[in-house]
Amino acid sequence: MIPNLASPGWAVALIFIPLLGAMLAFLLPRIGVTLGLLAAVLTAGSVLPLLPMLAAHGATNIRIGGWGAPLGIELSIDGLTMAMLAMTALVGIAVSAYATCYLRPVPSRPDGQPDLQQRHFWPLWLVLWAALNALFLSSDIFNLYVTLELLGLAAVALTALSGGADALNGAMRYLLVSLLGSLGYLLGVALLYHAYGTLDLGLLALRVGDETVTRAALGAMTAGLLVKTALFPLHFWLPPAHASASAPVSALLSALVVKASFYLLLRLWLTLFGDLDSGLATLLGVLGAIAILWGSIQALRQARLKLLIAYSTVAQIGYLFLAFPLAATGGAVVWGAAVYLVLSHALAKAAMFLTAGSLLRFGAHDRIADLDRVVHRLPITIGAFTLAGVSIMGLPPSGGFIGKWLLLQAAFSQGRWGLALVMLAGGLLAAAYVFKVIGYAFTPAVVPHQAGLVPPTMEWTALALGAGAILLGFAWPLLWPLLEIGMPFGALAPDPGAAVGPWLGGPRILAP
Amino acid sequence: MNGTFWLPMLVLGSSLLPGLLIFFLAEDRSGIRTLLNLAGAVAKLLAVLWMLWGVYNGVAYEARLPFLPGLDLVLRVGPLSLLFVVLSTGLWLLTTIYAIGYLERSPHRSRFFGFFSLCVTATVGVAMAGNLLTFVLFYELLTLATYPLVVHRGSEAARQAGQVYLAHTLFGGALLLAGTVWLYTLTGTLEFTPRGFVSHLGETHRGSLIAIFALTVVGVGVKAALVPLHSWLPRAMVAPAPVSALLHAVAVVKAGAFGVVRLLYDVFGAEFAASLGVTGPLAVVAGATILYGSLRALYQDDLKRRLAFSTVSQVAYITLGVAIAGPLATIGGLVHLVHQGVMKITLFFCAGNLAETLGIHKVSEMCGVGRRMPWTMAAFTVGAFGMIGLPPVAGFVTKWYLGIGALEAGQDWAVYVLAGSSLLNAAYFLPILHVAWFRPPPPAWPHEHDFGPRETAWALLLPPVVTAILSVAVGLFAAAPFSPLEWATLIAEREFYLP
Amino acid sequence: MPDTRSTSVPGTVRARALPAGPGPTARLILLLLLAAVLVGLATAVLSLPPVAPGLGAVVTEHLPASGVEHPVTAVLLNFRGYDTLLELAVLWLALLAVWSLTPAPLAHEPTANPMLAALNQLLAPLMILVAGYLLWNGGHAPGGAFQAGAVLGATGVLLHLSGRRLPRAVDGWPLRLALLLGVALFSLIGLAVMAGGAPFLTYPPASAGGLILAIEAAATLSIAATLAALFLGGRP
Amino acid sequence: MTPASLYALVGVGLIVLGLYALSVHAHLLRKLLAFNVTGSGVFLVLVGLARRTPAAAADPVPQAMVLTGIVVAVAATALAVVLMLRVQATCGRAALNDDLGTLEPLQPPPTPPAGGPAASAGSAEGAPPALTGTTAHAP
Amino acid sequence: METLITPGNDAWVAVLNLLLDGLLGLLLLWLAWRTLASADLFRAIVLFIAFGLVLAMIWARLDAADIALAEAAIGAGVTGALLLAALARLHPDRPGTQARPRGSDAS
Repeated sequence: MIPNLASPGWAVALIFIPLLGAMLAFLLPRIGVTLGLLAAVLTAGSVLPLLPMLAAHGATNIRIGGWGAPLGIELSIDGLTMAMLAMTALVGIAVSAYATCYLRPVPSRPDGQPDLQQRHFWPLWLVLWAALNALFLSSDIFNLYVTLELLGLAAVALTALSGGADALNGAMRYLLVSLLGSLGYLLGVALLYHAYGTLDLGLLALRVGDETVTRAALGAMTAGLLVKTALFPLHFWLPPAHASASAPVSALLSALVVKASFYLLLRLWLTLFGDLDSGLATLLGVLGAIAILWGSIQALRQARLKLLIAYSTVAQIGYLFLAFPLAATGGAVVWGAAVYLVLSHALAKAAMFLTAGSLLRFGAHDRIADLDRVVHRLPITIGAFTLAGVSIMGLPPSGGFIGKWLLLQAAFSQGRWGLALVMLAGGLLAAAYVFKVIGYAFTPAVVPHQAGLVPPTMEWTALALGAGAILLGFAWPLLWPLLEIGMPFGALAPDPGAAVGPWLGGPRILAP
Repeated sequence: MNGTFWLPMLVLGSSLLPGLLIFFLAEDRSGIRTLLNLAGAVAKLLAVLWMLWGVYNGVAYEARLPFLPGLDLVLRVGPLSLLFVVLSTGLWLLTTIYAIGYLERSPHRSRFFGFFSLCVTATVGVAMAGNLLTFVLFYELLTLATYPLVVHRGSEAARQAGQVYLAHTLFGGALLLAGTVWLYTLTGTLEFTPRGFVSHLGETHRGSLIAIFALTVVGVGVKAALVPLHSWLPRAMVAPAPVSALLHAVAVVKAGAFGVVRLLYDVFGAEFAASLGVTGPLAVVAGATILYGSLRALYQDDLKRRLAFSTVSQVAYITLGVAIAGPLATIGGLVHLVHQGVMKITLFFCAGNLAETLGIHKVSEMCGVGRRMPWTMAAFTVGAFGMIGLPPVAGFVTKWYLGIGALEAGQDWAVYVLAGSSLLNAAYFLPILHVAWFRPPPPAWPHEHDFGPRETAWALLLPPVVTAILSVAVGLFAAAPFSPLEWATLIAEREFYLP
Repeated sequence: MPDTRSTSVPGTVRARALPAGPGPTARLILLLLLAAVLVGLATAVLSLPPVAPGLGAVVTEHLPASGVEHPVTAVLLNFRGYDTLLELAVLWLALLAVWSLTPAPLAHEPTANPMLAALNQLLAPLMILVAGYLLWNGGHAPGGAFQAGAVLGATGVLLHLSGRRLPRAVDGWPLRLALLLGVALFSLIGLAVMAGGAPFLTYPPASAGGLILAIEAAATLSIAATLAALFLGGRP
Repeated sequence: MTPASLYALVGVGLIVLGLYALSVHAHLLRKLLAFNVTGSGVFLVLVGLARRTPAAAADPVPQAMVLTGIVVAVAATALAVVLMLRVQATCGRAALNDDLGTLEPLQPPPTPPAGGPAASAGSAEGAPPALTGTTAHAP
Repeated sequence: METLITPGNDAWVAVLNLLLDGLLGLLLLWLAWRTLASADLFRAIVLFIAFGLVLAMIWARLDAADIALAEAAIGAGVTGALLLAALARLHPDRPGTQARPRGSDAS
């Protein structure tokens, strides 16, 4: 069989291009930056061929080592995986471009070696990217544990890279929390393996029943993953870690890493634990609601921009968990809304942190009250922040609006007034803290200070991500058929032969 | 077929595209900026007139874009939407000329004109929205586009005003969104249909329909500056004059009033709303707003704040006319949409002229200004007479139709409200005229700019004079075929009271 | 950011007392919570059927095709080889993270401790022999890359403690290459196999044993280097 | 209490012990010990439950999983140790500090331009950051 | 190490095995508790190494020879060494292992 590159097997390239890139960048630090950027471009590019392949074959499984489900490990690609891979590629390529300028401080080292941060950022970031892609692709629960661990350690190392007391403290707490979460997840894996004799998600979905061991596994795995997703009671580690890391790293943490554990929880819920009528769905909904209110109020109280954005992440994660109680009767569209919120939050939050980085480079501080007339000294940065803010607030025409509209629709049709009220209040509170920042962008600071130089690539990458979050608002008719490939939200496990969504019929844009 | 698709998009794009381009223009390229602005305005006016002729002959213009499962973004141009589109397009052309003159030396003009064009795009979008979802989308876009203009000066006061403005409008937007989604879950469609698409629900959902009406009307009422929700308008006067003129007197406030009209006629249907018993309270609130606005205007020494409170009361005429829901009252309400726009913009232009040329902001400083700037004050006087409701000027036509409509619908109290408010209008406009014309001018004006032979720059003088002439023309030739009154009667016949 | 990482003894900031632990009520809540976890897990564990379906039978059925006799090594390097590859990546990542955090604190000068030096003379060759045996033995008996790597790593630590330093020439990229060897070789073999159209990591049955041994050898070397470097605690 | 799941129960006991110690002790080294104990507990559950298979074919898959787990645990512990030393070097104690977030940012507030560029992040002569002054408790 | 529970074995050996497993389990739990609750850090680490060795024995009892080797070499050996080195670096002014005043850094 001639090695045709379009065969699904080559999805593995998504994991090994960044991994090998990281190794090369580690081996030859002097040219680490160029190698890193090249690997980033290649990885982002290798997501594209998957799209037509997915459209042609529908959801596909790749048998690593040729051994097949019970014995070997399988990777699976369906609509949900594709969306997550595309999200990671988009945010990844933007942050990579941003990092090339952000991390090169003024006096580079005399002996020509790139600065310490610059040298280690690229290998760590590429390993993180490989771990993300591996996690999205894998459909074997123990393999997911190893990717979770790889992801956690890489994220901690990146957080600690900026070296300040805050960053190291945040990184330490993040490491402990991340390891604890992974162990909780592993305990769940152990229980499931010994109850049903297999590690593959597809087979487990057919064998899982409503026994006490499944509930214990559900409890352990959910607890572990909630710690890593920083849902309300377990969110204490997120703001210090995300705020003290350097700007491109906090963008990666808030936009991608937190979403990976949410994706995993969603995947487990859809395939294994969905129809267990445990009260967990309502519990997650309640915690999500509290997270929205508490996170937004905390964000409003912050005096520093990066802490404000970090608390905004805590609030927006609350929105994602509202989908659990609503989807019980709401059906696949509610899950579609949750995924849509994940995608638009990733783009918007990454844009926000990148703008925070530009403002930090511009004024050497990120105190909101002292943003000295940045609206016309850095128009593109504030424009990006506003576009991202529109999506975070859920105002039309952004992706956040689509997610919020569909969740509101489910809440109203199921008569859950409380959730609807929380969503609206969350939107208003988000508007309060976003416009608090934009308002101060117009006014002069108490003590005017002269400006640092902000390279244009930093501003334009942030604007591109912000515009992406807005364009998502119009992309639902394009993305929904893609998300439905392989029926990830259907009750059945993703079977390869699933009928392909009307995606093949071609998008109906501006039909005259 | 595609002609009817591309025209609405052209109307939308003719201000969106120049707006986006202007954002990236350097500050000193004023030539290109003016060209872009005027080209956009003229193109939009031509497209609108083309559609005016088309709609008059019964052509249906519609553009549809898939947006959500089962919901599309729809731009549909009917007689009602055209009324508002013509108003905002015409006045946008005049205000652009005015703004170019007004902002001659001030900084950040690219940013200003960029957002200015986005505002008009949103206003035209609100007017042409074919269903409630598109309406909500452009309604929120209008908030986002006007905020930077309110905060344009960059002072702490401007920021505070901006925060108040946002608190109100975003709160309204959230309520409107909640009502819209709730309605969609009940009816399954949001398309504007002439006699409302809610009546088939009947008694079963009476409670929730009333709640939805309350949510959506309050959401829209914030921008229509109905009494409890009006306090953002006077504070938004901190914005530069062109912003106060076009946006806070015409575009934003009218979007709110237009929203009330859409809700009452195209969502709930006049009869069904009356049967729900919601039009009564709405009429009372409108009446209260009329009186309250006029009363507050009496005590404002700052000219623009007085005009702002006058706007609060005048816009409530539209809501009153529509809430009374008789055919004649509806015509009165609809036609006031145009009349109030034309008259109020004249007043704001004159206020801007006074501020820009002589540095006058307060009524007490306006002694003898008539001698110094006769043309401006003449336009101001015409506008003031219109507001009071003296016959030749447009205001009289509205009050006449509202009065007859109220009597026809048996709502006698409305006539007393109208009479009372006319008196109050006179009470706060005539002193201004008296001070301006019959008082000796002070030795020196606060800080006078010399604009050469004419009293002020031509770009500042031309617009108010033109709008003053328009106010009189609309009043005199009310019966002419394409006049606002005729068009309002056509709307009433076609859309609201089908035979 | 100011480079507060001084290479001197790290105590640049005055020591501070430990924060107080949780109060009595907090401990009570904690105990209750943990009691619930204990009971939950215990019932779950006890509720499992006495005889488990396990994958043991499937493994033994496919063992001959795996190119190795010992089932655990077969699972580790063939059936679930992808896990092991990622695990080697985790180990390398940990090292990368440690190196990104801090340069190695000044390793205390070689303490002229004759006892340790003498002990090393004896132990080092012995441990290398044991490591080699474990590596070779992994194919058909308990043993394999990790255990051999650990023993070899321990040897490295002992040599470091007794004052021997890596020669300057090896310190640069050769060390980095040794650290990478395990993951790099495993990935490259996995990808090379795909050229023949087979899915990722499908060893051709004939040369499976040889390939696994090569991977094990490379893994042992890089695990040993990584564990020793981790013990050092920073960039050399 | 069949002998088969005896070790699994011991594992559960270890997990609970580890979790208790992890949340009670403030010193980071003790937290690391607790983490390792919890990890061993989970591994014990993983292999302890495997003992229920018929004795002839001992199930190798859990053993492979635990081997991977042990190596991952070592890697995590090594990283945690170095991070702990760095935290102690910069924050003065080998424990988590919650009050850092409210600290004034490292560089001094923007002095008027005449006072030299305030924009440079932190004074160059490497003076220890503002930590020493603000949160010095009695040692 | 002959297999544990085979039908042919008589009850006496089964009880013996149960006793041995019980004892090892209890020893492990006791060691864990002592490690986590001991006042002095150095003592805690040494107990942790002992814990690792007992755990290695339990792996052997569970027919997991590979894990026993790995646990002994990596779990007890490398981790123990790492922690001891960390302890030494934590208090550079108080070198090495001589007993420190009790409770110097007790929780």
